[in-house]
Amino acid sequence: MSLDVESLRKDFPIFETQVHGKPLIYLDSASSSQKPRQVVDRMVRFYETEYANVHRGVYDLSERATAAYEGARAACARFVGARDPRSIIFTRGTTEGINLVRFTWARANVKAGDEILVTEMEHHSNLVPWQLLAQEVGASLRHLPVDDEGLLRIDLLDEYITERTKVVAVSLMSNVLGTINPVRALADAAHAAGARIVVDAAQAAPHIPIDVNELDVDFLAYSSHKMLGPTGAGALYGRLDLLEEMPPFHGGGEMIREVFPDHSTWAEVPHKFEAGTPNIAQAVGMGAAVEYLEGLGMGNVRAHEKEMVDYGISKLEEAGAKVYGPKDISIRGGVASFNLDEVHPHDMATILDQEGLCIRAGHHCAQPLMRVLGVPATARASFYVYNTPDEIDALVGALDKAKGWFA
Amino acid sequence: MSLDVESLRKDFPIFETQVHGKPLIYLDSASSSQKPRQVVDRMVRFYETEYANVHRGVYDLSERATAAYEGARAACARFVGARDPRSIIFTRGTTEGINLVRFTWARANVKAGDEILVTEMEHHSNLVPWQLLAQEVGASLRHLPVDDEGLLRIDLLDEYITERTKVVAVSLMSNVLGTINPVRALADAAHAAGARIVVDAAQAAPHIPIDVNELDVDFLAYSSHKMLGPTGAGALYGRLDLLEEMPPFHGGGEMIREVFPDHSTWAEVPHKFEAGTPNIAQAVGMGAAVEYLEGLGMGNVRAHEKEMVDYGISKLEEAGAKVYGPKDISIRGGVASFNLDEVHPHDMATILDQEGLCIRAGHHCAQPLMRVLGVPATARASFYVYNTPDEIDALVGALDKAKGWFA
Amino acid sequence: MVCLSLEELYKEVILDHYRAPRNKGQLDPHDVALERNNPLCGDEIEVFVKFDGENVGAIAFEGKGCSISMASASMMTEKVQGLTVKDAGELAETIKKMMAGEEEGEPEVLGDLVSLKGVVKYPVRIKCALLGWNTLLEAFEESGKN
Amino acid sequence: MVCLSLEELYKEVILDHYRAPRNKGQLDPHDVALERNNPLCGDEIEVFVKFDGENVGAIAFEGKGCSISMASASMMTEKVQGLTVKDAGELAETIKKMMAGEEEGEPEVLGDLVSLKGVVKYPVRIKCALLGWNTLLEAFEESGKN
Ligand SMILES: Cc1ncc(COP(=O)(O)O)c(C=O)c1O
Ligand SMILES: Cc1ncc(COP(=O)(O)O)c(C=O)c1O
Repeated sequence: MSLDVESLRKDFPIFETQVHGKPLIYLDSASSSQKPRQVVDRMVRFYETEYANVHRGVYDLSERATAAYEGARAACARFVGARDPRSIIFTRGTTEGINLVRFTWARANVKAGDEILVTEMEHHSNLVPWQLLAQEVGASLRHLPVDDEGLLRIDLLDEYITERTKVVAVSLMSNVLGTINPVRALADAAHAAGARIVVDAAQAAPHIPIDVNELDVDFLAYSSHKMLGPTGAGALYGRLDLLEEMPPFHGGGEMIREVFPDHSTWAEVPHKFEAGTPNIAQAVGMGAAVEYLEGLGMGNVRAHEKEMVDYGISKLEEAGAKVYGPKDISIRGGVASFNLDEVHPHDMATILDQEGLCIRAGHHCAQPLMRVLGVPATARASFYVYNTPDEIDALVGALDKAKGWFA
Repeated sequence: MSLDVESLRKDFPIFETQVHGKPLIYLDSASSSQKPRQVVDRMVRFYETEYANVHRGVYDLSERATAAYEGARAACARFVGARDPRSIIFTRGTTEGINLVRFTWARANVKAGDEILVTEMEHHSNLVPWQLLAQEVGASLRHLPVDDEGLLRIDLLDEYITERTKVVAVSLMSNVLGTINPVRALADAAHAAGARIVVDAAQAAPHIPIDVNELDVDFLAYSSHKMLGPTGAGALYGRLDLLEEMPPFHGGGEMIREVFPDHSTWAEVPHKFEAGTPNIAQAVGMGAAVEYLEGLGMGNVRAHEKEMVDYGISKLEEAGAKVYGPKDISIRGGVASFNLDEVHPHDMATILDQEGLCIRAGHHCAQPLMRVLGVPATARASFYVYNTPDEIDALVGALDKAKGWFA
Repeated sequence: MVCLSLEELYKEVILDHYRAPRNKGQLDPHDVALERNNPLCGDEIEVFVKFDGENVGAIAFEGKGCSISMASASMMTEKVQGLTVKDAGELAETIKKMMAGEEEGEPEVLGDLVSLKGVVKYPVRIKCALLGWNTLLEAFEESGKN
Repeated sequence: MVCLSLEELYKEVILDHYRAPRNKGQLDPHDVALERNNPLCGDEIEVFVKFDGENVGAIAFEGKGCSISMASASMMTEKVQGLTVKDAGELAETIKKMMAGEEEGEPEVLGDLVSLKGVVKYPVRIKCALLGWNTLLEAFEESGKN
């Protein structure tokens, strides 16, 4: 069974809008995805019939809201293969998830002289938090190189992971190259050295099936808004034993057990990490997005994107574009970053916009990787469940037109 | 002109639901408010016609989303009298806002031996962050006492604010006592001592007009979900010069200017403090809530609540309840915490729920204040724009019934 | 299965034990005494046990709190008195599972306690109903008898 | 007011300057040279100025980037050459205000530069259009001439 794209597109009201009088062709899902009616409707229903604050209310409405919120936690756990919903902390998104690990587990465990291993392909969200941590505690950063094909040099792991390594921070899938990284190998190497592995799954979660136990990772963060869910939500998976021993993050309501004037004791995991009124409706919406994706089947999602990226790369190359990242689509997600000699990526994005085509141009929050690739910026088309080969044809047609302008 | 409550209630679809077969009477808005159609519809429209990630997209859809997001920032600035939208940072809520100040301004400025002044009536969200900071840097906490009427002992300010005081953390309105605190006097005293004042406006923002310039405060945090807006959003006002000199909070996309392998430089305020994809739709929804409240007029909102709390207190006292907090409604918001000798607050809330009445029972995230009041818990009814005197009558009727069970 | 409305639950069982708690007060002498509280609602309880070989010889409780926590503790003391520590511990575990919605519980075994099932619908109140039972289990553990 | 479609904007003005930039290259000797970049899109520019009393005697630029940043810099060099530093500075401020949507700008004064207004609709591209102008203003400041 594969995706019935024509029919699922009807779930997305935004495809009825026009841009500059042209039908919308949205090829920027790696930045943020569109939302199906089912997800938005779930939140509307929540606000209109079940809304109250969670956890603290004795009354029925609050119980219903709490059940919806905790049900979403169970869905987010299941989605990444976590066995216990308590190992899921709700966040605003991947960036907050990684920063939470920085401020809690990492500040308690990384000391002066320790090393943090990141990779040359990390998104700023999985790099800058570690820079800030390193500066704060006096640790240092190392950067696992990327080869010419856009793959991590895991052959160098022995050299890059040492007994001083305390954290290995890596993305499961690159938002620029599309590379799907061999996280299990990195996890094994990290663990053998006594380090912990923190995985940025912002790109992976929407697109490939994930199992935190198979990957054997310690922390894994992902965002709702890239996987058909609302903005303002995300999940951080953490190994329960680590979560239990970690200090809290924000102080406030909900995360406490007992509060005295000068000190406090903490609530159980995961509440210890969810201070204040949480993003209740957004968590519920994220749960609905998980259910929508489960309905499609993550295997089918992945299969569709393989086809799309395969077709996309070949068409872009035919059009004379240089496409970055691995050519082997078994280790590549639905992202195609590219450049045309003739047209600067920013001009390209502006010109394509006139045709109703949304693509991204810039450094994609990966400035260090841009330097490795030796370019100031790239254009990027990214594909999701609602995209069709026709849209790739439209993209290539519009590129030809842009080339015409500059010819 | 006053509020036309009967007609504005029609904006709130949840009042068509039933609880245990009874019409919903929602008296827990101090915990979280219900949402008008206008707010929810705005977010639906955003997702259905304008959705894209903000700031980074070259295409039109992303520009529209950015305009909606930044428009909401301007609304949130205006709502508290801030002259420059750049002085507003979007957060998940009050708790995150206060913790942001703790992790940035305060960690850079509060040193061992310094003092932090809080009050005995603070919500855990404006107490626990300061406990954690104090423990971290070796500062100490002092607690400005509350008198028998539920007012801050500002006559003791000279004693409690010293040259060692670096932060004064106070709520503009108490969620338990309803007290509206003389924040301007605290700000003046703080500034005279060279300290900064951080204001928790979680309860005040929904209920009373606020002007950060008149109050002369340095930081002020408030939450969307208590003021008719969505969950997952909040605003932190900060004085621009302070925001500019403060270190960033989370590291990640959007908050950077340039990223090198080992260090980075930061974006302009407020983006420096908004790492990663923000809670875009929630900020837009919060902006819509501001507009809804502006439409009602915050003066009218305040007038309605004064009437409600006046009536509520007198009815509760007639019913034999002990009501906490000031009796002078000119310095009291729409919150009535109370106890009945005969019925424990938790039993009360359970029994009232059977009548469709939602009230809160517990410590209201203010355990230290409960100890000052000498009670383990209280019941609390809180009022908002959609509540009517009839609902207070229903509350008192149900209390009589509960007393009957226990008689 | 019994079905009670909230009013029946309160009037028939809870209030009876709340107004006239059984075995309330200090127990002296005792082998173990343990105090616990539920910070979320301020309920406090202290459980006293005197063992008779492997059995719960005598049990009493002190405390203050809502009717559900006090009534549940009172019912508990009636129920476990004379049981072996093992059986009392198992009963406590059954009650916990019942409150978590994981087990139905046998009416014959539970007796009055069946009424606590009415609380399952109010998850926030479950902690009230279990405060006494959890304290008992901890007391057993502390005494080394479990 | 002129109204140009994006295609016209590109074809009539931008691409002309992009393909055949005026005053591109090093300027030697110069009184001031300043390099700036736009990290968000990687555009880089260096502006060279040689003063002639209070006037911009000669100006040139080096750089790489998108057509809008390069064309805008090229138009800028044409426009400010020979102006007093004060007038050139004022023109730069006018362009900035025009791009911020705060000012319409006079077609007579602006000439070709009017075409940059097409960029106002693309806020992300405004930084491209202003890179040269902002660098010029900083260069004036550095030279102490402003
Ligand atoms: C006085 C006060 N401060 C802070 C908070 C925390 O707000 P939030 O839960 O939205 O972060 C609340 C509400 O719970 C409150 O009433
Ligand atoms: C690989 C990667 N990591 C992290 C992020 C940050 O996610 P968010 O912006 O949702 O916090 C993104 C998306 O922007 C991403 O693509």
